[in-house]
Amino acid sequence: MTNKLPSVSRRTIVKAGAALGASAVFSPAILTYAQGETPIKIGMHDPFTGTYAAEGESEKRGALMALAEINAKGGMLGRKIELVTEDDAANAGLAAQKAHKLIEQDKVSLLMGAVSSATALSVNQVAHEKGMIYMVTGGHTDPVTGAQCHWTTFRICTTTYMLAAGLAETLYKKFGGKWYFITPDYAFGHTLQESYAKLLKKMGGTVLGNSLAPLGTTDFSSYLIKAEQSKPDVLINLTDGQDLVNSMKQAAQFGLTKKFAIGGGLSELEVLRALPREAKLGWWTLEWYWNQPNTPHVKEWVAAYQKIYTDGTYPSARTWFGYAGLHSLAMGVAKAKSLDAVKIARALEGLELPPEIKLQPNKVYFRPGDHQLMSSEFPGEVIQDGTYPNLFKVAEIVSGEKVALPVAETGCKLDYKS
Amino acid sequence: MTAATMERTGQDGRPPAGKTGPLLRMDNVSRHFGTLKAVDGVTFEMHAGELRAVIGPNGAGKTTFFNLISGLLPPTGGKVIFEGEDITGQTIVERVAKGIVRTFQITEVLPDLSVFENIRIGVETALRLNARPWISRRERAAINSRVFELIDIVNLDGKANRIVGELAHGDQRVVEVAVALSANPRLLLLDEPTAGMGDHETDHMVDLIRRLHRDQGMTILFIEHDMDIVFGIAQRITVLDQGRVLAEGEPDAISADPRVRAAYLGSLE
Amino acid sequence: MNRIIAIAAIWVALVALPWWLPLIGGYTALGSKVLIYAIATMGLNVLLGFTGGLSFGQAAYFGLGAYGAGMTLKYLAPSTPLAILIGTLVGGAAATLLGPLVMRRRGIYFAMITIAIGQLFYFIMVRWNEVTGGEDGLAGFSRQDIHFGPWLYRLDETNFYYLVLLGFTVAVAVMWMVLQSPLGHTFVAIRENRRRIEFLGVRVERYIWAAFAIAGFITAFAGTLNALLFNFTSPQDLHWILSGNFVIMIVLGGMRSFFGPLIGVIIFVVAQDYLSSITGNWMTFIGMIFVLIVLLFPRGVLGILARRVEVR
Amino acid sequence: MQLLLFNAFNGLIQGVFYALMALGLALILSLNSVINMAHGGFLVIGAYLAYALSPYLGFWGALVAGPILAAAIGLAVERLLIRPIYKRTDPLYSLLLTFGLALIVEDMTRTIWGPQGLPLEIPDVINSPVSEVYFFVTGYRLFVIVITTAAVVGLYLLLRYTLLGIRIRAGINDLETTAALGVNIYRLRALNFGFGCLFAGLSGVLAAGVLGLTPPMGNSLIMPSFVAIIIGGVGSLFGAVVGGLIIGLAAGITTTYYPAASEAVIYLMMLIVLVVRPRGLFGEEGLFE
Repeated sequence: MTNKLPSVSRRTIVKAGAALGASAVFSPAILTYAQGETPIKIGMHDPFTGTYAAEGESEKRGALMALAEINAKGGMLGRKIELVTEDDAANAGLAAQKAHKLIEQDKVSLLMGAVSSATALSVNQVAHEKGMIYMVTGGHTDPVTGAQCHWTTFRICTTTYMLAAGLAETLYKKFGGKWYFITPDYAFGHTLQESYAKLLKKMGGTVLGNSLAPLGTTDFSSYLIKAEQSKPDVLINLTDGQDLVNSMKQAAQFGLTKKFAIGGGLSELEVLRALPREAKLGWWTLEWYWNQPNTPHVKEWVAAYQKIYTDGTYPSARTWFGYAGLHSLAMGVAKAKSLDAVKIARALEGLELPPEIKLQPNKVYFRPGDHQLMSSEFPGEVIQDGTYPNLFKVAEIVSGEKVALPVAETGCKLDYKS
Repeated sequence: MTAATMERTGQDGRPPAGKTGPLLRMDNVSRHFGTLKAVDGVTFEMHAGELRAVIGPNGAGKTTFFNLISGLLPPTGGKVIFEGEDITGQTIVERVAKGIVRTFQITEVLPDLSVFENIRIGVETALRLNARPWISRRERAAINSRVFELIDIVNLDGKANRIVGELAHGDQRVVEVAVALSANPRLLLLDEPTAGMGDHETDHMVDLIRRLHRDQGMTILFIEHDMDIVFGIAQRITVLDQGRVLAEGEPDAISADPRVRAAYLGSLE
Repeated sequence: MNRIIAIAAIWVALVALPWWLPLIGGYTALGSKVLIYAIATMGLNVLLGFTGGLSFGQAAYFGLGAYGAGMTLKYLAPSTPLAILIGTLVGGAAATLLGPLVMRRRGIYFAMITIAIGQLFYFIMVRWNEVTGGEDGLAGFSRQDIHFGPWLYRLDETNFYYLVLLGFTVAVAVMWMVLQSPLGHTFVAIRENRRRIEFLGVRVERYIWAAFAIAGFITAFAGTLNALLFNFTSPQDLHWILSGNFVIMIVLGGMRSFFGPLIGVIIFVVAQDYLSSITGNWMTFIGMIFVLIVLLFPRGVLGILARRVEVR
Repeated sequence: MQLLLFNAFNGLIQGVFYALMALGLALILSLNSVINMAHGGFLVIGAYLAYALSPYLGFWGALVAGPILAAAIGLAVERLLIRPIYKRTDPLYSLLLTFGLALIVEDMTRTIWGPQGLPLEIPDVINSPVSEVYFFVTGYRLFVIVITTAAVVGLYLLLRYTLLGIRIRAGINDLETTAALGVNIYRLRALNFGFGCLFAGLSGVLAAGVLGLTPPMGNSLIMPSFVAIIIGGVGSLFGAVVGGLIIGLAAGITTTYYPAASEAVIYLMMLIVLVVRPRGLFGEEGLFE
């Protein structure tokens, strides 16, 4: 089982483990267990290969930080905890298989993970069937805490609707109300686009058009041509990950960034970093940002991260998802004083994250009705000619509570057995 | 032998009695490839029970002639008549069902399968069982005994489980003949049956052809280059030259025919 | 006789799998997945290894079976047997209807036309969001316990494995029967020498169609079980990459041998499951396994034994 | 109307890129009879090596060095791994082997350069729109067209007028006879494999300028390239180029009217070609059946 320990899991983690051992902040307790106590295992599935590998890696780093902190403070219910990570390659079938493996073979007590929405939904099914608490770290699609919500599932990252609502007003006021959309053609994109359109109409603007771009599109020129022809005030680019990199590069090369404002939904530090100089612009929403001068504990946390991960990177929203995800589980267990899933679920409902974990100003808690974490949106603008890590200027930190749909409209009905 | 094969071939492989006239008749048949007249107005008759050779220099149109009989190529002119029925427009499959079965100049076997399996597929096809996704014990026994009967006829006893691709060339050609026999031919067409064989293998094949004719009463038409074989076993010989029939008759008459000597035999060796 | 003993031993081992697999670091769902993929690849191998039709779009029928089963449970009726039946029929019927387009092509053209058809099905499932769940996959259904009159068969993890094992046994028996029959002999003869068998009077294309349809039904059947395994299916279950993986599993194990695909599946699925848990560089190891097997086992792992299976 | 025109034109530009990929694949398929699933891997190798070298050689130096290094690695791979399996007539074994190689390359790339996307900075000279109206015709895209055209013309001249090229063509036509004429076909196939990888590497560097670099970047490009080969006709290098242009054009036009089908359309076209005219536009009957 030692192979599941962070110290030998992967190349980057080798460094991390060494750093953890030497670190003054974290005790090296992670590698040793209290005598006679078997550790509590927590299973994490994330993509470490394929298109979303960078995001998966970030989530894992955050979780490992939380792991060390929790163990330093005595673990869960007095037992040490251990994180077992599995590569799901962003494949839904493989993710479900790995979830079974974690539950049946590794005998984990809790589940967490997901970058791709499809994997979140497939593991959501498995966890519910097995009656195991599942903390979705990064699958954004609405049904996870909406139409397909289960009592076993909680989610850290925000919903697609919240992403849209976080930015729409800012863009409308600043640039005007004629918007053209480029939307990734899958459930995440559709719901996001509908949310934006609804918000725009409410404010009095018009939708000039919407291009559905298949996921994994490498060439966005045809969509950009359509957009240019409609002469919008704002081009809303809702693509994500590598697609966002590609579309922004092409928009910049076409000179469109000088013709109208470009904004969109989700962006990530990993994505902004991969953009070439000329494409680093536009208005986006992050779900967490490392540079929050006025928020307590953030600076310390970033420093702690860099002490462990010495490759010059900064923590991203994904890192925070992994970090907050594991801490939330630990807090839930502590509050429930038990590993019983129903008790943990009840304990997590309404649970508020303390400042040193939430790392943001607003109130952050799990909403009882749909198990969605009410965390903030960070709309803002990409800093032109910015260099990593100074790539983003947060305009506002919008409380999650303000932008989330009311529970009644999410379609979620929690299915506790009475 | 199974009931079905008996029904189609009669007691000893001979065609059912009661039909007169030639078994095969080619009526002024031509096959032109553009300006090349591979076969040009050939009229040809063959009777049941004959053992006939087709000879001719390279490019005389022998293989094309076979292709026209077996249905691999449609003729550009003329008629092919089998047992009094015009089969000119019929496909290979239909002709095989009538009993016109051939072997090829190049060995055509199922190289990765055993001798037994090669012949079995022929037997099963002759029984029209190809589409059957199951098989009963009785049927299997009947098929197997027919396969071993054929193996016995062609003298491959003891080699039933050998992989055909690993057999000597001569044995592979014998397997081909056995597969052709499995289709219960009324007319067996052998395209250069001894091509590429050593002396011993050739003797074996010649013996097989002779026995098929004598013991089974098989009607056989074969193309052959080796004149010792042709004159040794053929009852009649048809000589093709430049797509036409140059001469036809008994071996003695052919070897004495000055035209044949001039056009063909003289230039051969 | 030795064969029968070996097969009986394997089958007993499979029946006992829920007890011994966890002891060597496996889990029941992995056993189910191996058997499901084994059904799919052995079905495909009727076409690929035994008839010589290089299908690179077989995942389409696997996926159609999966969606057929999932949608039956989600929209039609909460019955597991019905879901399996409908899924199998949907995938099998699609293969049967499309067979005439495919059967005339050979070699690389056969491969590409099957890819083309498979990808079209893939895009249908991705785009038809409202019904299929699009890119996110089809969720929101779950396998239902089976009622035999007063008798109830609870489909928990272990019992579902036995359902899969039953399906595997039936599929293997059917395929074995077919391959031992004149139809199976005809398939093999087509693979070996199409021209020869044509000259015996066999209409080859019809039999390629038949092999395509049989492979389609069996992979679709496997697909239905796969949807029920995790109560989930996604367009990735129809993508050409899965089709390619099926072919690779077959070649790994030995495409000329009846049980070769099973070995290939075990190597592929278990190696991926095991290696990806212990090293981040699992892809390199899997890649090296592929390369080494090609270089060291010219006909796949079971290739050496293949002859014994065919000579009967 | 203008929209259609723009999209059609744009599609053609995109097609140029598919053509370049397809050409390398077609070379290897035709002479080496290898269905090279690792073609995307060589693309990645070319792209990442160019990225790694560009700080030292600059963009232009990297543009030359990346593909050449990819070709060199290709030659080594051919010698060590592909050559031993030429005698296996079934193409499935080379497919399995190259698939394994593709996995190794993707994984090694991720291990060395990390999973995150990396930008390949391109010089300002070729990185701005050329005209205000045809804004989508960027300098870089023109540059891609010029480079691709030069590569295709270069290959054409090589095949037409050099001894090596004539031998390659003869080998594609009839390998056995070529060997019987005393040509060392092992060397010929090795060089040809190298050329194929050179084209893959070049595609990689050019793609990186538009798409950036990620370890799995080759995977999404390989299937459209196979489609281009089938539409153009197996065995015809000219056909591969035309096939690439056609699928680009078709995808562009579909985007105008029904964007959801813009990916599916190339498979639909391939299906139609295979049903109606299986040898493709310029292919020979019966090759690789």
